[in-house]
Amino acid sequence: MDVRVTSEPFDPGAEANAFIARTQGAGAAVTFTGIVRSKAEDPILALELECYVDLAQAQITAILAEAASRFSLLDATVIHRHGRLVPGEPIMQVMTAAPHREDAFRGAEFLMDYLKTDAPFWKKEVTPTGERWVEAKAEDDEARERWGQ
Amino acid sequence: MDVRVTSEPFDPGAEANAFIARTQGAGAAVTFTGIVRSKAEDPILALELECYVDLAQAQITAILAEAASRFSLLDATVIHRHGRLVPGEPIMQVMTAAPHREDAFRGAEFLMDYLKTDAPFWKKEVTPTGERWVEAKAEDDEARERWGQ
Amino acid sequence: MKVLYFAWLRERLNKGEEEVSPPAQVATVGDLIGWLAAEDEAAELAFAKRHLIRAAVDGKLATHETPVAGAEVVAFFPPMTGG
Amino acid sequence: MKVLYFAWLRERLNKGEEEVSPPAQVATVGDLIGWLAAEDEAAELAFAKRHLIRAAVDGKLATHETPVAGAEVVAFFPPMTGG
Repeated sequence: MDVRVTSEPFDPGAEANAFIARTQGAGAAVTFTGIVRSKAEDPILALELECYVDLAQAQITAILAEAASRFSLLDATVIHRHGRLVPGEPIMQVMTAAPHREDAFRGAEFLMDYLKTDAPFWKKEVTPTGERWVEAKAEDDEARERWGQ
Repeated sequence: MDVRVTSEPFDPGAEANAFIARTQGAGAAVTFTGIVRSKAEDPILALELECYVDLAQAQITAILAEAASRFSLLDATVIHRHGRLVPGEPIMQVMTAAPHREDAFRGAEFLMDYLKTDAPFWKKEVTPTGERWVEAKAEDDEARERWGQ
Repeated sequence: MKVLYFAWLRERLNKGEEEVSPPAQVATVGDLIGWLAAEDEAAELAFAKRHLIRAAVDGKLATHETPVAGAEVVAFFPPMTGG
Repeated sequence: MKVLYFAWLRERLNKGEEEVSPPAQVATVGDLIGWLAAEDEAAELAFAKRHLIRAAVDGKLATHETPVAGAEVVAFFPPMTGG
């Protein structure tokens, strides 16, 4: 289990390889990478991620432990950046490893749903015409609800 | 869309990075890596994958097209090895990219469920006491059924 | 007691943290919000939509009913948008 | 007509492919299985569990009801275990 809340860039593939290499006995590894997206019809210049670092570290650590026990994960890692990112840059990455694919998938989705609603990051989009805070989505709350309390 | 049926090893992280780099407009990328697993209580020395290469290429190409249209994928790639592999080696990898995470996850799971039941590969485990063909699992058929026809 | 502000709360209040000394009757997170809003016009506006105000007390996520007596750090922020 | 065998079918028959010339009344994949099994004792054993026999005709997955008239390549194999 590893949690890294950082303002530094990371290499998604190198992290995935290191994760797979250090996990013994896995038959399945799932990696989710979140990427800064700029829509053609509504472009952004940058994404600024604000973070309450101490709380983020504590929250993600707790969510990882919960995911590991629910889904029999052999290992799981979350990397989450904060600071200013440009379109195409990786924002965050979740990696899970399990004996079988169902658990690896479920664990990664569970972690993503919880990170969306329970990890103290706030996104601000910098656009050609100004800045705007990204609003929390009702669908993210609903996605989280499906896992129960 | 890319399908690679090969007896050559591949680098999971390098493939994931190349996939992310060539996909414009993605907010979410999911990578599933299947790895040769040897259980402590029932170890294997190697996994031999037999393949009907022409049919595999055709089947995976069709499954990718179906996944892309069902889940609004921006891109998807399947790499699948055949031949003799040792424990810890990557067997195959599925990569999906989409604007949002739900589609990237659903697309990768759909591809995995179809590959398990509809891609012409056959696994033989080489153990210290002999060889045995891996039997198809009823749970894989059930997993595939959930996507309908 | 130290109070932290994040995201648009920080911007609207034009500060990321401050030291406050609420009176003894400020027992919960909700009481603290009410007291801060009553002390300052910018805070009244920033905290206007109470249902959008999330909080953490001493590094743990809290609700508006969570006690703040003896707390060292209370953080206020909008709904989180991580991931 | 070329016939391909994979996995334990290939092992039990001790061959990966062969050329066959079934008579005209062999109309479907199922008929072809029956004819192959009747021709050869090893094939009779290999094909004994019909429900485990999958097939492809000219590079497309087939059922036991799929016609084989005019087919160039028919492949037989057990349930697939890819992924």
